[in-house]
Amino acid sequence: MKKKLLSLILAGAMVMAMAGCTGNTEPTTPATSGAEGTEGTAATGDGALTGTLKLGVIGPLTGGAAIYGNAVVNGTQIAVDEINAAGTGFTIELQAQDDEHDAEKSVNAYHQLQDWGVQAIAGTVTTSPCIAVSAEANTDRVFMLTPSASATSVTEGKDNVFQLCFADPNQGSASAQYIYDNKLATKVAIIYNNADAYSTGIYQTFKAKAEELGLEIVSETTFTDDTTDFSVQVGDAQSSGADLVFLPIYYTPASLILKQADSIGYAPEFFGVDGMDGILTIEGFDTSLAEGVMLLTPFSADATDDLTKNFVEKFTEKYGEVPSQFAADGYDCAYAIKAALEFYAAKNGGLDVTDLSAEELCEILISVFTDPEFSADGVTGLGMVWDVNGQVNKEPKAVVIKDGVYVGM
Amino acid sequence: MSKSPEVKLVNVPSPNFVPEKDLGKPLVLEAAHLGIDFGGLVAVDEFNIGIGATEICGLIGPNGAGKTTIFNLLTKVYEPTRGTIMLGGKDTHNMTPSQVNQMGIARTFQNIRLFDKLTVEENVKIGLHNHIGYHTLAGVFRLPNYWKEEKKAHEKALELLDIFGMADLANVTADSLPYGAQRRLEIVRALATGPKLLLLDEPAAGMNPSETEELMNNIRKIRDEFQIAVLLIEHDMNLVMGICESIVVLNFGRIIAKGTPSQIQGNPQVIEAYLGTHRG
Amino acid sequence: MLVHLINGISLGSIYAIIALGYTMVYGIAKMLNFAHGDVIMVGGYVAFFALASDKFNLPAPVAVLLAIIVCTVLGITIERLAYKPLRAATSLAVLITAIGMSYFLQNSALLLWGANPKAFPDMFKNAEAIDFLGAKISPVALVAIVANIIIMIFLTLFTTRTKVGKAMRAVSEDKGAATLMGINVNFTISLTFAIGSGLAAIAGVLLCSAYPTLMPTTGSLPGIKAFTAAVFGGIGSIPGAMIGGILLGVIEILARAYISSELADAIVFGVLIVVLIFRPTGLLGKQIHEKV
Amino acid sequence: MKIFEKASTASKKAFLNYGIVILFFVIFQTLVSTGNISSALKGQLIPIACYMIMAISLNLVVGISGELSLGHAGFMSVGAFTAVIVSSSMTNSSDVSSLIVSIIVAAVIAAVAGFLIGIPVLRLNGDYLAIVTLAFGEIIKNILNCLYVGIDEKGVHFAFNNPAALAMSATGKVIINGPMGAVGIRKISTFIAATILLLIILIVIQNLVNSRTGRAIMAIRDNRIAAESMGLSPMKYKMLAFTVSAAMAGAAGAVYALNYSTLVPKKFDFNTSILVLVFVVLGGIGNMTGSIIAAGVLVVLPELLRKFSDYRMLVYAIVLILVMLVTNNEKLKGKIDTFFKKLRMKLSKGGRK
Repeated sequence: MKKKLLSLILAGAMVMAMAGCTGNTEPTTPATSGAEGTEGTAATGDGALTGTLKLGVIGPLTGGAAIYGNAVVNGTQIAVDEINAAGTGFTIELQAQDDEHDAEKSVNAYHQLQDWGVQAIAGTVTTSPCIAVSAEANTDRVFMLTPSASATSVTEGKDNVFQLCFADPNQGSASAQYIYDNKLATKVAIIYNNADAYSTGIYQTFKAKAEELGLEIVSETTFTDDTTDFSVQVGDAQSSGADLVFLPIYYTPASLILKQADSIGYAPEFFGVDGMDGILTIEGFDTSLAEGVMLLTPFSADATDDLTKNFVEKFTEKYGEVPSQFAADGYDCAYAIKAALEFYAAKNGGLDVTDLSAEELCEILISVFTDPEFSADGVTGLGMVWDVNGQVNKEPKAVVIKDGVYVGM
Repeated sequence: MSKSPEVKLVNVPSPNFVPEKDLGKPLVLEAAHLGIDFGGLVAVDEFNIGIGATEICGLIGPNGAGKTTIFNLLTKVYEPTRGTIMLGGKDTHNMTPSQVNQMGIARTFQNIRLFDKLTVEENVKIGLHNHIGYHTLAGVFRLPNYWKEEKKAHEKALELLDIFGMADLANVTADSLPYGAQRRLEIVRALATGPKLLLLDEPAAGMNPSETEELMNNIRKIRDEFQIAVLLIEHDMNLVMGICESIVVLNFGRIIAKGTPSQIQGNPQVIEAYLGTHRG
Repeated sequence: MLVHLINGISLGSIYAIIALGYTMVYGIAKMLNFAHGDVIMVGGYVAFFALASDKFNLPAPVAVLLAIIVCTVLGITIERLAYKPLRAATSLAVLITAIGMSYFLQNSALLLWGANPKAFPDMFKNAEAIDFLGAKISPVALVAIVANIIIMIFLTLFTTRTKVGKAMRAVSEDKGAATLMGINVNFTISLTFAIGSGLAAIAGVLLCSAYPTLMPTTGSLPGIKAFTAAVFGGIGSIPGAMIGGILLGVIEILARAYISSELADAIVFGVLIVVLIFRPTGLLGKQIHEKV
Repeated sequence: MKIFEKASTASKKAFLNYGIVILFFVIFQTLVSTGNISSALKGQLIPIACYMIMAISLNLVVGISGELSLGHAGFMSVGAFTAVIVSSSMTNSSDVSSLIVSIIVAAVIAAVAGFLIGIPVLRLNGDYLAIVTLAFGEIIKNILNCLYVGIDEKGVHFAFNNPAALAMSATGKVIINGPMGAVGIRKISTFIAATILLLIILIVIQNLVNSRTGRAIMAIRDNRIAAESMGLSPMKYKMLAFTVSAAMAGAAGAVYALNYSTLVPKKFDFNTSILVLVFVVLGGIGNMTGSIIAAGVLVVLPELLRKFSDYRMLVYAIVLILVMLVTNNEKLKGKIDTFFKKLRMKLSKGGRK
């Protein structure tokens, strides 16, 4: 027994030693560049927003879903860098915490942020952890704006939780409507991830709308997070004669489906949703496979407006890859919160956020986000407005992949 | 070396014989036409034996003759391919080792099988297991019955250990005992299950002559005190001839001779088997 | 039906190649090498960078060879550093160490190569799908099946005909006796790890070619499935690993096609349990009797 | 009085463990009530207690009964989802009574699952047994992935692999939604409840081990054939240990589930089973004190390692490997022992001066 205890102590000692020598390596942004006006200008009645906001991001930075969390964190970081460099007297201090796409770890991460003194949260990135954290945040009165957790249960019954991404139902019905209006197909196959709230949510509303419109759904097959073999699903779509395959899924499994279809010589139309964005950025992916894929997405990295161009350029420069929709959502989250605070400051003769408690800030942000006059612009949509349920309203764009780039339809 | 007193053997209605003193009492064990094959190889065949209520019987034979296999058959470690085993008049067909133990057969092992990490006393208490009368729930909730029965078990364990003078080793873990003491503990543990027939597999292996002498006295003492039968496998002929009332000799899985020690000692077939003049 | 059967055999062939690594290591070192699945992942990444990176852009055979070399070295290194010091320890201690090693490889990959999945390049781009009795077989599926057969034959010949192979079998039967016969046990164990890890590299390339997405966690689920396949066939048995792997692949694909894609894994594991109830040491495993 | 001495060594050990648990509770409860605790640690208190229960219950199977189980999280999962259903259908009852009933029902259902799974599993030996427990853990996960449960004024509705089959009325609420798991769980677990449960389970395990039944289980572990020939039925006692352990894991799952507002079946996969096994092995096979301490330290460890951000799981892996090497390699162990001996000698010399 002594020896086992010894081993535990050893383990503990090792950890302490390591913690000691590395010191503080939190992924925070130095809030220096815009610090000139933080003092003195506070609530001077000029309607200016000042002070430093402690913004937390929670998402999977390791494990199987790490790609989404990292994209959001990187996108948010770009926004924070821009805001801090602007020198308006308002700065954001960012801290990102890993949750490994696990509810328990996510709640731990949330508490870790609380210990740091977080004032508002841009997160969490994935749905199931987001539901767990939002329940905690609702009790503690901490404002949450999730970049990408799209299930309705994330915001349901929680006045402090808002979504920057589409809630699932909107996308499904919009896609069905689009397919119907443009007469893209008569027989539709659906392949969706039934372990994923996002995918299942879109599937359900798509199906309802499609039936209403009289689109014939000839094949419905499912997969789960661990699936890599799609021969059965694609084979079913092919043998049932579908001329369009609707893929309400993320781009990684989508890339496998495209590849599988290609290998058996099946070439229907493919129609995706916002999660499909990013398929062209997969390292090593043969983009010719995605030729002709259509998708509805609020963000497209190839858009030519200044906001998007600026964001994509900065992101590519800093991280060496084209930003995905998740990165764009993260970027917009930081700006939406800033816009809300500015909105409040303008109406109430200025605001210094530095010493506000999370509770105070929460009430301020709720009042702004539910204010019908408030709208925010971002790379995922102009004039985004929120309803009292916390859901966002913005226009998706339909794009098609041609010669390896997105082209508006 | 003490000699066991010669007893007269008489016929019983089965092809077996028992010491005269056990006549009229039911046989503790009766096996007939017993045999087992291992993948086509006949390991034991036509094994017949009857053991009287307080008989000490020796099972001898050259290495590989199938002696331990017979123990394994009798205790149902192996299910026999043929034949019947009756314990106290009951057929043990398809029974498990633990069931036949509860019917009154206990054994020791050639390669010692103690519960190494447990203490000497705990080893004996496991032998007493089926005589400790409280329910698992009484143990979990420490009901009065638990304390009463545990106290009784403790006293009983020490009493049994005392037969072999091991009471003072009660709190030592089994694997720290010297070899001879481990063998003795196995006997105590087997005895604790309250058997009517005790099977001892080479109880004197690794013992010096004085230890063997003491062991012989103890085996007799056990038999007399508990009024049980003993069947033992042993290579030490002094022990076998010293305490056994009857002897069964096995070679190549078959009985080649049965009888009193003096009958066996003079049997030319037995001598041949041991000297190995007729191989195969 | 035929399509699913062929897809199943192809998936099963990949499982079989992974399972061979598990089974050989188990046979010799009597340990469950849980890090084996992650060696597959490393093999996949090495081949990916050799094939796809602009810097290297090597031809496919060279890339595969490179993956085999890297994985072999990795396998030997893991064995020397983490498992060899525990040769006398309990099997549970070794198991936990192997799990630690699996975490280590996965997280190293995450740091080195990032979380973003990589699309494994198509090595058989110019090859057409083959028409077999009306069923289309993808070139990767065919290569996987053929590779499995070749490896199987090679390993059987190796363990029965060569001196080193015989030494391997001797060590797996009785380490003590093998040492007395002058066999270098440490060398034999290292060699087993080397072969197992080399096979893992091949399996990694095949797996990533068939299902072209590569992440730090790519190896873990196929690893567990292949381990199941090894037990299914009787762990320690080389033909057992092959039969177990192929059966598992076929059952998985058929279950997904005809029953439910959610329950496919449950059905695979259910069949394993049923097999073990009737044959407690797997299909071709040796029945071990404890000597009393 | 030998009996007295003997009893006191066994119960001394047991009481040491009760002491540790009570101390753990008192310290943290004081910290919580005086507000001196970081919210990170405060939020982990209930899961820590749950993992401690998981560790000691698995130790009953791995350490006391000697069977390697790789599917323990499956029973936790059964308990967790049972508790979600029970607590959701008891909305009119108080939090405390809902919690107690949930825990009890969860333990019973998990015990039934343990018993049914034990029938095939315990016929096997060694690594084959381990792989089958792994398989059952995965099967439980897969089945829960297909489970849909809803509740409306008519009662609880169940459906398998087809959410539409729930046939709920308009006011109905889906409480378990297949692979997306449960949402809107009543958060009724408390630290004190978790500690009391831990204490009760510890008492049950230790009393069980130090009784006729515990001796039988250990005897079967140490030497199955000898135990059988002493009249013990291996199947009966292995089954008892396995079922009791499953029930305890189920109870732990209940408390765990009712601490979060959402829960997915994937949470209780192979990795969680392994995590608990690591607690047991590092804490010492069969050593309940060790299991409790190891669970506590290793649950908090990754959180302390957050400073390393991306490197933390790597550091965790390295720590795990090094600890296993140091504690299980005779040479290294010897070196460390002599190091500590020297250190002790130096210290005592220094003290004398």
